Amino acid sequence: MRAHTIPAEGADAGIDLTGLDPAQARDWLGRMLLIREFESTAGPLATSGAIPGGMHAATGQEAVAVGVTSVLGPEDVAAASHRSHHVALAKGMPPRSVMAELYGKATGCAGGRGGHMHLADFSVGFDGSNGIVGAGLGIALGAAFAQGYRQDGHCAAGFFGDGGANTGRVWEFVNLAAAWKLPLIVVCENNGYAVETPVGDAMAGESVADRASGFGLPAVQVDGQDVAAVHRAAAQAADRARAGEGPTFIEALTYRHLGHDIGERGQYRTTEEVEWWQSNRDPIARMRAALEKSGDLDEAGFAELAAAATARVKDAVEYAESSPLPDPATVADGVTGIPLQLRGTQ
Amino acid sequence: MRAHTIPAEGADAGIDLTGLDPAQARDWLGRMLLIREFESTAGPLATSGAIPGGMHAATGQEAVAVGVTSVLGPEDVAAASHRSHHVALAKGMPPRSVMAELYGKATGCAGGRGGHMHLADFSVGFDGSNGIVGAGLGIALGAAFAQGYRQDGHCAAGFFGDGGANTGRVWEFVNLAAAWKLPLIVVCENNGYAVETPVGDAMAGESVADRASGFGLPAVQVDGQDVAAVHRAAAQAADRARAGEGPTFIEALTYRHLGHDIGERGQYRTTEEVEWWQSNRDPIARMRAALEKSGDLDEAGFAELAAAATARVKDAVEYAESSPLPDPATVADGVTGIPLQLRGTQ
Amino acid sequence: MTTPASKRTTLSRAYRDGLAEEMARDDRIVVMGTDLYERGGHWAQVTNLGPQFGRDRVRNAPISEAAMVAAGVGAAMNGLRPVVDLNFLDFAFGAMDEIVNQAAKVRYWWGRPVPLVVRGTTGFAGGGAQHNNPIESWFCHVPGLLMAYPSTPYDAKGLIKSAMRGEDPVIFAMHKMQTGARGEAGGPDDLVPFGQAAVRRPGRDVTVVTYGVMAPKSLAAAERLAADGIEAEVIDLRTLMPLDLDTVEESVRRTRTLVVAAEDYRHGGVGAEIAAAMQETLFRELDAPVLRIGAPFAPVPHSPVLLDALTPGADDVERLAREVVKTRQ
Amino acid sequence: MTTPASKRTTLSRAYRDGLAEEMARDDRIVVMGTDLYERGGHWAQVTNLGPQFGRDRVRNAPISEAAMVAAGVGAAMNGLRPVVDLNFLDFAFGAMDEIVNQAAKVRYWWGRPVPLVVRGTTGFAGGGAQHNNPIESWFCHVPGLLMAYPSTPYDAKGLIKSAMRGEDPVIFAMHKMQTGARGEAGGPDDLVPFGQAAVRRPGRDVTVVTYGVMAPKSLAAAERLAADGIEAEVIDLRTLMPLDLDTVEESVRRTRTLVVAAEDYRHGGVGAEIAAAMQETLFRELDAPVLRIGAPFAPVPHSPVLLDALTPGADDVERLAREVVKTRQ
Ligand SMILES: Cc1ncc(C[n+]2csc(CCOP(=O)(O)OP(=O)(O)O)c2C)c(N)n1
Ligand SMILES: Cc1ncc(C[n+]2csc(CCOP(=O)(O)OP(=O)(O)O)c2C)c(N)n1
Ligand SMILES: [Mg+2]
Ligand SMILES: [Mg+2]
Repeated sequence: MRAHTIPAEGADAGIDLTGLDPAQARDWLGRMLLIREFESTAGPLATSGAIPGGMHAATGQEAVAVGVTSVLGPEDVAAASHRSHHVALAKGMPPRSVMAELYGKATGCAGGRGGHMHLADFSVGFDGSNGIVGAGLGIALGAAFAQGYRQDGHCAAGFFGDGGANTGRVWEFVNLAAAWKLPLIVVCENNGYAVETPVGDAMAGESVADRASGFGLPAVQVDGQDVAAVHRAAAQAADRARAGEGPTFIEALTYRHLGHDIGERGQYRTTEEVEWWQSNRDPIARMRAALEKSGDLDEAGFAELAAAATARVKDAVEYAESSPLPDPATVADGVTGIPLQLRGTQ
Repeated sequence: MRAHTIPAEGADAGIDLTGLDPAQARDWLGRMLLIREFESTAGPLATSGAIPGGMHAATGQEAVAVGVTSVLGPEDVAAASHRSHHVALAKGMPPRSVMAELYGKATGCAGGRGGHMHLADFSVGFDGSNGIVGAGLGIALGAAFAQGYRQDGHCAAGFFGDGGANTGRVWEFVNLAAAWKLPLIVVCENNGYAVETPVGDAMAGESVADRASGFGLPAVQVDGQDVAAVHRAAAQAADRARAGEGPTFIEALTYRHLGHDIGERGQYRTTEEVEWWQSNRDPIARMRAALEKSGDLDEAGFAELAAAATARVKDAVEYAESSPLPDPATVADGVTGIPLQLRGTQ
Repeated sequence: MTTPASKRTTLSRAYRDGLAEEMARDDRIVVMGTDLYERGGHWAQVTNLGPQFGRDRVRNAPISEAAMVAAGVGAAMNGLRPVVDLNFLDFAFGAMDEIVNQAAKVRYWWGRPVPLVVRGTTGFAGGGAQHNNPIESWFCHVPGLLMAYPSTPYDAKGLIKSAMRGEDPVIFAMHKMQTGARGEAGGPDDLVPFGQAAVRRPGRDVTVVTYGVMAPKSLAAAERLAADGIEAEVIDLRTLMPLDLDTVEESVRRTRTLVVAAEDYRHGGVGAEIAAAMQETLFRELDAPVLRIGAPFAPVPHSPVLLDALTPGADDVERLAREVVKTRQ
Repeated sequence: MTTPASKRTTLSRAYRDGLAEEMARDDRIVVMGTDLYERGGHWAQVTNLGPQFGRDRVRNAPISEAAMVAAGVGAAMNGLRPVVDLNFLDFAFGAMDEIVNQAAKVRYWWGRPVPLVVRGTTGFAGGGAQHNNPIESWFCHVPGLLMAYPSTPYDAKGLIKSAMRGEDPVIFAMHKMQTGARGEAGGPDDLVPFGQAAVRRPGRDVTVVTYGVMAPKSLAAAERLAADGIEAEVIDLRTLMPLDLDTVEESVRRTRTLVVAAEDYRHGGVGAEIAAAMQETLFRELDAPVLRIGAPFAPVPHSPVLLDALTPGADDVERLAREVVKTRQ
């Protein structure tokens, strides 16, 4: 498979805003800023130990989450991978409940039981991050099955990475969705690496999208650093899904600006490569530039969006820090709906 | 996926013998006859209970096994599925040891421990049938890994069915083989049905071969009822493998003349369809006709091959029937190489 | 407990009838698996449900256990009550992450119920080692799962009905050799609760706790013991999670002896937990060690003579019951 | 037993050194897994082996656990001695069929050795429920597998060396919190045999049998008990299959009491088998019931306060040891 490196020099970084409502476009930019701010804040907190355990930052991949969820309502479902803060926030989870979960606090979305790989909020249709590579797509598959069964006009989006495209479960899920024409949007966030393994070392073939098309569903590759392009692909996919025409596969070419996890110090990619993506294909800078060019955003407008993001994340941290810890005595509560009648407390 | 039905009327059933050594071609016919005779004999013995448990007959699929194994030597490996008598015999397993295993006798290839889904003979490079759909390919993958590691010029063939093409493991195996350029021949015996499920109900997409090509290896579809065509495709694949160029995917379109298992009485396919395949695409009749047409076989020659097959299978039955049962006291012997120090015999 | 609707039937038919009754009253129930619609499954467990409920509710699936179970989990999180029918419970190996890391954990994290049933036929029979793995103890070691293992038509029906009205992921095991086991089944309102063992036969001399195919074998042993004046109390657990140790304890307090009879490997099976727990609770009350019946530790062989040698029988129950009774004297 | 080459090191480094020594003497050994070559694995378990042995022998694999293990099984059947490194043992869920239905059964059917090691880091730590499943008891319930669970650098090195020279498929578990556990490691010829427990501390009053991370915790408890004049004998099993019950039995015959200390869920863990087996064998010799330490039955939580509440500690060992000693008096 083609290595995931720097596109040909001079490739256009401009974003086509044709047909977009400027207010909506600004909203996307705001959401991307929120995600960026969240990751920039949470990362160091995880490094310092304030947030226990590590985390996988999605910095750089904001446009994929925002673009895909831009076509989903609260009754549409998204489910994602181990790297999912962006999807959770884009789908509408309150930063407070995400941050508190990272902190392991009782007010977190899982009461502190889950951690950063186990975020969910059913009221906004976010059916969960997932620590198992490829597994989030399976949850979305099931959501789509329920939606298709009810023919309720809703759809589900499942996210996974390029590394996930090597797991058997992902292709079982894609096959079942295609065979049963489920209202599923399959989203592969191809950020070029699975931990330290370049996509080309792990997969042969043309592209993930090409691989997917053999499973009998439309499969497209989009620029994952262009929120408008992702939005358009997702809109088509959602239309297909809602019309009962079955699933669509979207391979979004993206890049993570930071390490696989907080604290990573790998040597598997060059500083030039990272900097190229940061400088030339930053989804936020590109969208900002496009909106400024089209006259739909000025400096003050951007500052306002940025300030709002900063404020919300600051609030989330304060909330998380001042929240109570879960009660240790509850550790084995609520494992099942009926009592398990076990013996031996210890 | 295209339903697996009767080809367009008038499609040519002739077999192209160009470039084949007549002696070799007759040998293939003999092998196919042996398989046919084996299945025709064992089936009723299973129905009557002389052979305990059921069995999956490969009647109709002889050419796939004989064509693929025709390019393999004893140090090349084959591993197969739950439907594998044909591969086992084509790879060179003595009918005696296969039949005795079906009978559950001590002289069977697994000492009666395995049964018809667990045949193997390492001296001829048959690394096992497999009761788990898709799993035989994994064993062949591992054999190919070892061969590739040693660069010994050998290769491995793994067989599975159209139903197996829906399992995740098959695509993990294919992906790994392609990524690592292993000397593997991936053989999908597409006989149109997985138990009672038509291939078109279970898979979307163009064809299994098309699906495979997305994994970055050459993938071809061949007429699985034409032993010469299978042989040519396998020869190319083996050449690639031995030259270190990596795996090849072969989808062989074939048909099982009998039910999924002995005793099946499903209504999932029409009598016409079954009869069409039996009458128009029988791999044995076609090869016989081609050899007679080319003057490489006469009635007596055919009768001789058929008689040899009959004699070998008869001998196998006699051998199996007169063989001793395994000693019940040995039931838990040889589970591991070191003693497990377990307590409590019962 | 049985209503007038009770009738003699088989275990697999009773399961099917229970499922059909629940499907009729709750259209959130869907069943998926390979070869269900026409064939009715490989164990006649859903015969005719296809035509009765249609292709939307009785879905033939591609051979992709991970996808089926994942679809079941996601659908259960989103308002359906799916039954994933694996035909053979062994095929759960291909969906283990989906069962253990997904289905079982969702409620713990997010309080979201996962009303999913994963059904499979299991237990020793012909078919070889890959189709006969005893794995019930695995599922009993996973917090978040329930585990049913009915031994009678009545329980198969009553337990599937309870499972379909519950909120938890359930592994539903049925023994191959009991597919055609005959008996009464309950009516539409005869639910069997999870976590409530059944005393199949009262007795004062020795308690035999069992489940699945060993339940009838234990009863047969009890008959033979009774001929010699030894009265065994036979307790059928019916569900292995929850595990009704209260009923066992109460019985052992009377009999002062216990034999655990399972077909599963003796080493490390559910019987180990029962023995360990009972010696803890009843150390001073036990007149003899808790003995366990279970298979020798080997893959399941094909040859019937070997399979017989591996499979625990009524003889084994009888022998160990006599042994504990003798120890006491 | 240690040769002059012994030196203080860590558990993961000792594992690596043992593997490296075996790779140097046997070129049939290959290691595969994700992120091994450059990163050295997620637990520093193969640091620098990549550069040392080259890309052919230390293979970065795509994320495809079933494929890795299947490749390992097939290669082991064909002359190699592969190590499949899963990084986290939990990822075995994605390769369960390959482990249970393939690796474990080949020898039983065909007498063909499958010298395969599947290594994974396990045990409770941060990372959440999907990365901390205790599943050692599962593998101990599968005929055909061996199971190593070293608690010291010496054993990690000695056991991987034995595994690489053996003929059986081995599940090789290492506890997350012991990745950096310090201690001596043996030299090139210091193999630790499977199925031989180590008496870590002699004692006359109570036997504590343990493994993995609970071994040091049990030793800490023993120190505290000793301060009160209670001498605990601490036995580290080192391998769970084979399970060296002879050493345990011999000890319990002297101490007449037994506590089993595992981190795994108390319900249905390996401790259940040990308790069940010992009360069978030593019914008349035991002065108190066999007590078990293990985690409450819940998925592993993220929040450190909850994780602490779930994780058994030295306190628990101390408490139960005192309890059995008191029961006896
Ligand atoms: C089944 C499974 N195998 C391995 C892992 C360990 N792991 C966690 S993330 C990861 C890399 C995933 O790469 P990719 O899918 O490309 O996602 P990305 O991290 O790039 O977002 C790996 C190997 C896992 N969590 N699950
Ligand atoms: C993982 C797994 N799932 C289900 C089965 C049950 N099963 C045995 S054979 C079979 C159908 C296989 O169909 P196909 O792969 O097309 O092979 P064919 O029988 O047509 O030769 C099924 C579902 C199995 N053995 N393994
Ligand atoms: Mg990636
Ligand atoms: Mg088929």
